[in-house]
Amino acid sequence: MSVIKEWEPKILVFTCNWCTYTGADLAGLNRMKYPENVRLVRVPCSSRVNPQFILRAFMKGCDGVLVCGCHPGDCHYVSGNYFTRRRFMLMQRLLEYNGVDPARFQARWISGSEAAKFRDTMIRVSKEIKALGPNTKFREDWYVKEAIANEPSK
Amino acid sequence: MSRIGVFVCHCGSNIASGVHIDKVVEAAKLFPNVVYCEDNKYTCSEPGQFKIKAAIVEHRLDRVVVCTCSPRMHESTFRKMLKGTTINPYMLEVANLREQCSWVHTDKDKATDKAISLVRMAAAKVNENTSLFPSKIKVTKRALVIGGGIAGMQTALDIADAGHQVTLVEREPSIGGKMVMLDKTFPTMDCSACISTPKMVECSSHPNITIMTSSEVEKVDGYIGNFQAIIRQKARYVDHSLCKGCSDCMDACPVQARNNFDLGLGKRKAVYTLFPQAVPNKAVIEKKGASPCKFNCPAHLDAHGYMALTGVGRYEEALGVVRRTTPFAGVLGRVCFHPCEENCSRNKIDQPLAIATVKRFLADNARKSGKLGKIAVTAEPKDQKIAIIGSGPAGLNCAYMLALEGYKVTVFEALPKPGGMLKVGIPDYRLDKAVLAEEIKLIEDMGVEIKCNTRIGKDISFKALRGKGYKAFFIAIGAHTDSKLNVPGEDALGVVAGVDFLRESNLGNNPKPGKRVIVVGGGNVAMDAARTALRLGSDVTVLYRRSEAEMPANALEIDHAREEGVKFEFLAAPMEIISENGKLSGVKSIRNRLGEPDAKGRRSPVPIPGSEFILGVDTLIKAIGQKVVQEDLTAAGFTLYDRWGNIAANAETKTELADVFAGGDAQTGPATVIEAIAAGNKAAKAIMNYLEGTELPIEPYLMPEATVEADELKNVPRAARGRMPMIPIQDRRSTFKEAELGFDEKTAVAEALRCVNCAVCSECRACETACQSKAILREQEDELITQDFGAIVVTTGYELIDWAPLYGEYGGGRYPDVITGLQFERLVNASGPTEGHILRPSDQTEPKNVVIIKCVGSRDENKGKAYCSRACCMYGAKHAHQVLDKIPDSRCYVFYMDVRTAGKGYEEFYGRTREDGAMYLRGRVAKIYQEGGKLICKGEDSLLGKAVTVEADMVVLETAMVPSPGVVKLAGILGISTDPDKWLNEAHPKLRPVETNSAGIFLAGTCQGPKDIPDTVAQAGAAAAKVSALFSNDELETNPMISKVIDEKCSGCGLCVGCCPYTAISLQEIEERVGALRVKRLVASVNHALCQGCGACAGACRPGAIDLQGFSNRQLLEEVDALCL
Amino acid sequence: MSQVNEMQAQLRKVAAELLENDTVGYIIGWGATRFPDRTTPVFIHEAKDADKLMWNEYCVNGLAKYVLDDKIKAKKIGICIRGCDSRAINRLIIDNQIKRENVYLIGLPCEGKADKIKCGKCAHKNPVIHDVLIGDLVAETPVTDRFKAVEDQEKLTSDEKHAYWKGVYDKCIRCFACRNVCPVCSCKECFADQYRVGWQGKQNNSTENWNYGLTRSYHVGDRCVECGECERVCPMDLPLMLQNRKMLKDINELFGDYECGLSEEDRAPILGDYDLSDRDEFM
Amino acid sequence: MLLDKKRLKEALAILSRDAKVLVPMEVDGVAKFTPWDGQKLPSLDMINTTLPPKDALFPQTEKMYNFTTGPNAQIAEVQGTEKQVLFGVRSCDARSIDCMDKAFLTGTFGDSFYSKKRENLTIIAVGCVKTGPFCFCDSMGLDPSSAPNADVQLADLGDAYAVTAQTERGTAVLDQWKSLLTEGEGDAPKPKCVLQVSVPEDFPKKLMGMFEHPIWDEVSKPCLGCGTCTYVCPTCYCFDINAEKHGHEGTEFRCWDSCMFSDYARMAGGHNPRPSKKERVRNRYLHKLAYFHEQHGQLLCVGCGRCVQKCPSNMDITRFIDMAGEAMNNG
Repeated sequence: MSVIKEWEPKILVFTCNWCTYTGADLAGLNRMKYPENVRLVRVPCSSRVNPQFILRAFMKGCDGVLVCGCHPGDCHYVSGNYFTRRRFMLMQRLLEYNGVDPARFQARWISGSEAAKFRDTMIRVSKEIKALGPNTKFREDWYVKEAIANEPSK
Repeated sequence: MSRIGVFVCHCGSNIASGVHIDKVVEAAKLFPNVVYCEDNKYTCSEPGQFKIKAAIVEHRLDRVVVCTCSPRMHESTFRKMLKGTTINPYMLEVANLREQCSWVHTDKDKATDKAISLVRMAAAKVNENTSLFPSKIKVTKRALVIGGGIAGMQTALDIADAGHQVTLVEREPSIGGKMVMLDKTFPTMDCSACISTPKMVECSSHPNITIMTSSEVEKVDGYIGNFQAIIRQKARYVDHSLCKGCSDCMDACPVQARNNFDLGLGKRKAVYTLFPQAVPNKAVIEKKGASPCKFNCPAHLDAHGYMALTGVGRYEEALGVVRRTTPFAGVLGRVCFHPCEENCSRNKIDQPLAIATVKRFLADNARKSGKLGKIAVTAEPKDQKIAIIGSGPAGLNCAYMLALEGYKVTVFEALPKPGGMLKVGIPDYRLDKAVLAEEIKLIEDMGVEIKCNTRIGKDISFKALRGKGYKAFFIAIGAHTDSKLNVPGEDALGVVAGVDFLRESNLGNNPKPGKRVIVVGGGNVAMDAARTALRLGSDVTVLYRRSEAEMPANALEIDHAREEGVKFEFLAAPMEIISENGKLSGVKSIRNRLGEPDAKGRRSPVPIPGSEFILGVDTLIKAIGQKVVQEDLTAAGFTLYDRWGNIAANAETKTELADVFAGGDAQTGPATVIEAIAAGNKAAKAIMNYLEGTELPIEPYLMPEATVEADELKNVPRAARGRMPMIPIQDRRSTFKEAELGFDEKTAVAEALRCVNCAVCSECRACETACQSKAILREQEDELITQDFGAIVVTTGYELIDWAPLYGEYGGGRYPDVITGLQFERLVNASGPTEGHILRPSDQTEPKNVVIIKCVGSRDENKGKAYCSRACCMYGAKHAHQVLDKIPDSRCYVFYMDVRTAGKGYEEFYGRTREDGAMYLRGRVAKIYQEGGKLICKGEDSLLGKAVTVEADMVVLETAMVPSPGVVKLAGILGISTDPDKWLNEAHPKLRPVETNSAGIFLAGTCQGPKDIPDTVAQAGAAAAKVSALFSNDELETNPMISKVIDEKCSGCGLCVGCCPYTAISLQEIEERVGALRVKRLVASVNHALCQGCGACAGACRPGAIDLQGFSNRQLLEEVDALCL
Repeated sequence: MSQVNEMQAQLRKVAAELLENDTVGYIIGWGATRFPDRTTPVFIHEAKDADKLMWNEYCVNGLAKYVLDDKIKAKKIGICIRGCDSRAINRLIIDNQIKRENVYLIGLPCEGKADKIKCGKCAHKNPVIHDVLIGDLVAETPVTDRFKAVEDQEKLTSDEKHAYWKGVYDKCIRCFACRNVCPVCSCKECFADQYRVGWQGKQNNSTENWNYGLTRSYHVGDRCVECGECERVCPMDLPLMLQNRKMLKDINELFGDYECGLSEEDRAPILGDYDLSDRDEFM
Repeated sequence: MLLDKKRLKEALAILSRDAKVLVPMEVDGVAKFTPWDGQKLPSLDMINTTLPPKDALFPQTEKMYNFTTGPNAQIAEVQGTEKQVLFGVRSCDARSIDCMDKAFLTGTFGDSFYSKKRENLTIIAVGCVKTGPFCFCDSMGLDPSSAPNADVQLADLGDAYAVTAQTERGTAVLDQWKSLLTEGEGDAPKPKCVLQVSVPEDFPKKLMGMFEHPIWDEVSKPCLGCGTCTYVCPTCYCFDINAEKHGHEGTEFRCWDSCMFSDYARMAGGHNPRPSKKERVRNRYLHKLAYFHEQHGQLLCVGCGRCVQKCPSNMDITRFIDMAGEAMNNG
């Protein structure tokens, strides 16, 4: 029996250990439901996320990336998310300028108590990415099995 | 190749019911480098852990993935478990299959796919893990507590009681802080001092506590467990090891200074203890520097000192202060050009103090009462003989100083009388020569021999004097010859030199000037000559080439000359002296205009062509400058002159001959009496250094100038300068009687009391005399003390907002009876300025109607601060209660925004206050103005919606708390942060309220934000507990999941330094090989004790040269890659 | 003699003096090539060679980066700088790559060179820092179209933008000339050379090139001194400043007027700093 | 034989039937050899393409093996070589293929990836009628109007090309074109390069003797260490082998490397025998002008002038040759 699986996006969510990851755990404790296609990568602080991680994810075929951290003023490490804010405000614009649909890369502040916000955000982002379809623009075809033949001559 | 073991947990059915565990296990077995995979019912249980340990051994695993609940739950459990195995605890990753998979998804197949993906990510990450090892840092078990208020005292006591050393640093001279200023504490109405002074005493007597008052933290280096602080012990000018706290010095001190402890409501002395129960109970002297009068005096006479003593009627002591510098009080009081007065701070608000005239009063008063006395020489007599050439003010003062030290001094004077220019230059109507003679006699009485009619070069020579055993010489022959006009006909009969003319007159030789006298020049000699000629019956005109504004003579001298009838021709210069038969007949002059300013800023005269005019004249007196007579010295074998013809000597009065010194006009060219005195004093010290082989300072001890800004004087009552009485004008025109009569006692005292005490301490040194322990250290300097600490607690407290500039509508500080809550505390305090009676500051009457206004500066974003100051509602109620309690028939109105009484017993207290009769009106007071001794408060009762006017006798403003001044600087020193209102930031508002973001630095009390005493004390205890916990170990283990720099990749750009909230990163120089060369360059370096592992630096570093261990770039990129599969 | 020739003569005289009196160890400037319309960086060590220094409209190359080649800096390095080079030097000082006292800056006010693309949006023709000035300061002309091209680009649709940049990065050969000439690119080891870490694959294709180009513009974006050297050196003539100026434009809009390298003590680079009042879009 | 220029498209169409025909064209501002689109005439008037034709034989990135890891590990050589025709190649680029042939195909080890492509390549050269400002091929011993190693040589006669087959494969091309060709011949212009470099006798050998000469310090200083000269060079053939993994699957590939990159010679452990640009520039010039000559008897520089034109610092190999010659003359 072969079932044609519906296409599911791959969504990467960077979460800081102290707020959003905790919020996600709380969503679990409350048995809140959200799509399976989001995967969390835990980092100590959203400021740990190097914007190049996001580029890497897109190249490797990720369909959407989200960076989440504590609300401004609540950073466990005092000021980390202020750096996050600047980095990703600029990176997001740069990506958009380069043709990345803004929905594919987003940032959100979700605290440890905002389980519902976490769930709602995951549901909404997942829906948005699904509507956009697979990331083809920035995926490196290299990694796609079918495109194993040599690159066309330059 | 690594060997990864994957352990999948069912968590009972928690995971197993949502995820196909078997599929996960099968998939995981195929992941790169996974050599073993198994599932467990409960991995976290003891059997589960045992199975992992067994698998590690059996399959030679070197890293582990546990697929279970959230790592926030059990990551540390598994790390601990690994401690007992061959694997480093950090070779572990946890895949969160419960909270973030089985519990949140409904489709079991999809959840399984996700679970596989999560495990793959964890396996990919763990493959890049490295073994990490915590490092140890040593802990210095001594705490530094900054701020000696109730928070600081409590913290210090709690830490000390736990057995650790504490240094308690307080900026003020006593610990105690704000709490001891309060009268009662709400809601229990305990006496504040009664509960806080025992804490102070306990601190001072605790063996583990070192109190450093009058001290501030200057610099802090290091990190948790290992801070190094530099503490500035400010000069207190009292040796606290000797001070007994007896208050003799305070009794002796003549200065009335603002009592800051009473918030300006009372006075205290310049030497003081902060309050009677101060700890330590030792006196300190408040010195802001040298008062401008002293600072700007060439001889640095202690003008402030004798003014202060005069003000309290201690004239003899005051005269003694003058005589520390010179015996010429009477002379200087008459003739000094008093730069002290020019620089008096009162110039900024009204008129300067008549310092010179007060000095004259001191001398005249002593003469009149026969108390001029003798000046005692207490020093041991010394054998060395010193010769002084010239008995002017420089020579005589030098003789005086040397005599005071016991030297044998002979003064040689060419003229028949001693005194130099004082005698032969200054006319009698300015200086009664009897005064001069008496003051010279003071010197002679000290054993100084003055030989008149003995001219150097003629009667004596250096050689001969050396032969007679003189060991040192001071040349102070003055400048007694005139400068030439350099115009044709200058040699005519009837052209005389000003100095010669005055000398003749002063020696009683009665010169006879002609009817028409012209004096050329604009200096004091010109004025003296003009006024002398006037008194000799001549018609006198002064010819000056610039305008009056440029005249070098004293303005007062010019005024007096003009009053007496001297005429002036400004902007005119002689061109030619016209003679008839060799006899002077006229002077041809030319008009000038003022040109561009010269190098000194004085506008030079430019002749106007064709403006020549001729004045008829019988006697022309040249007074355009004096020069040194060189002939006599040359004859005596001394030939060292500078290019102006003055004797060449350096700033220390030394000439090129080791035993010859020179000073006064002879060295500087014509100058003033006080400058000559300064030179004489310097020479005396230089000679002593020469004779004794010492290198003591030549100049008197002098602190930097204490300047007072006009703004600081705005509340000083205005008072006119004492008027100088003079003899009738007709006597001034015709006789040589002293024109100025001097002050009487009443005027002198009133004048002295106008002093605003710029430097606070007047340096009268009465305390030195009074102190039997000899504890006064007049020249003490700040001391820097370096000490190591393991922890720091900041307890710098608060200050009240400076409301005056913000609330012009409340009078902006102009109404004395509008006071702050803290001032009210002092008024109502039994040890306060009114001994506990509530009296209006303006007239010391009891107010019947008192208005209390809350939220002044608080909750008022437009004027003050947005925040609530928390304590004011309660102490506002307390003040209302105290007014109603202490003043019979009084009424008290409280204007409020809200009443906040969150605290045990607080609401009840507020209720009682209302029952007492306090009238609470909701609304702000819009305006206060004074009308007939009442303060009219206009406001609104917003509950009734109508305007309210209250006629108050006194208004109490419950003003906002703001952080203690200097806290921003301190935060910078400590590397901790402040919020926009400058309150210090705690590490976490809920969970880490007494910690800062810098490990090892803690907070307590109001430095963190407004709070009341119970909260402050609770925080103090909390901070102490944190410190004690830190000190309970000899070493600290640091978190190894911190940043690490890869030197080869680091370019030292410093981007990471600014990203670190813990100042854990610094740039350090390293040396490395480049080809054959060794090159030094900067790279970032992480302090492992300070780094908290946030990774902000790693997220910023462009080349990835700084990386976060445990969340490294490789690890995260692998995790990302695995996610995308 | 024309203004330019006068300056060249003065430059040679000053250079000779600096070398003669040992103020500097050598001087970096522009010298002749075989082609009249091209110059090349020259390194003058002796006063007698000072006449090899050129100053004309073909002195296009940025020179600042050469200062980094000298690891020892036994003596001061003399370097000819125009406005753009001076900002580059400041940048290197701010980034701790050189010390001010190790360079002697020979300022040359510049009216723009033959490369109109590089010099077209120049807002600082005069050196903003120098030790000696050759010639007179020239009038600065305000730049009104600093972000014009970026604005035009922003108006495109997402697909158009992607198509545009894909075309650009299809052409890139990853020769790294843009990076190597850039005074802002002072990393010891560029992320793009760290194949083993995974920032960048070594394979050349438009996605990898895009990754390189986008990352580079992000890395330099908050510190770019707008010298235009990257664009000048690109053998494929790619519009690199169009990428770099995007971030500068955003910084200007988000964080206030921003130009880099105008003094030795610039404000902290935008990404190394923060402000509580920064706009928050991530609620 | 003559090929009327009007029939060029037909000629290309014939070639396109069983091969990918690469022609010089400016695409998006970059002149390079690009697959003929069947429509546009190739830009045979341009002197030289920006990028050389070496990509046809030696792509910038070339997949070599696909592999899988894990329990069922496999490895497979990447297949898929097609016939290619390089049309409109200049003498310099034709010579560069000769150089690469020597590098890749001689000696004990033949590069199979290169040789497969080479076997399937037909070179149709066209003689230059004029030279560009950076051309100096005749100084390097080439004739701008003749490429001896091409399969077919075209000579531009104005309206037509004189067509000469130089190899068997060339004869086959002429066969294919039979219907288009007419009898005849003519003299094409014989241009000389404007840029003349005097290469002293025994230059390679003498240059090798100058390894420690101060000249390297001087010439290397302007170098930025970028890869432009090597990437636009038709004869630079250095490559680096890397693998990209994606889970269990992966690809091994090679891609151009540049000896001018600072990390080019760096070994595992960080030691770099060519730590500064002096060593790197020396290595490149010596390789072009001496080492290769020593091994293969010819210079590795074909005088195309691309590096001279494109160097961001305007470094100039011709100037170096002159300077080195001068230094040799001065002993």
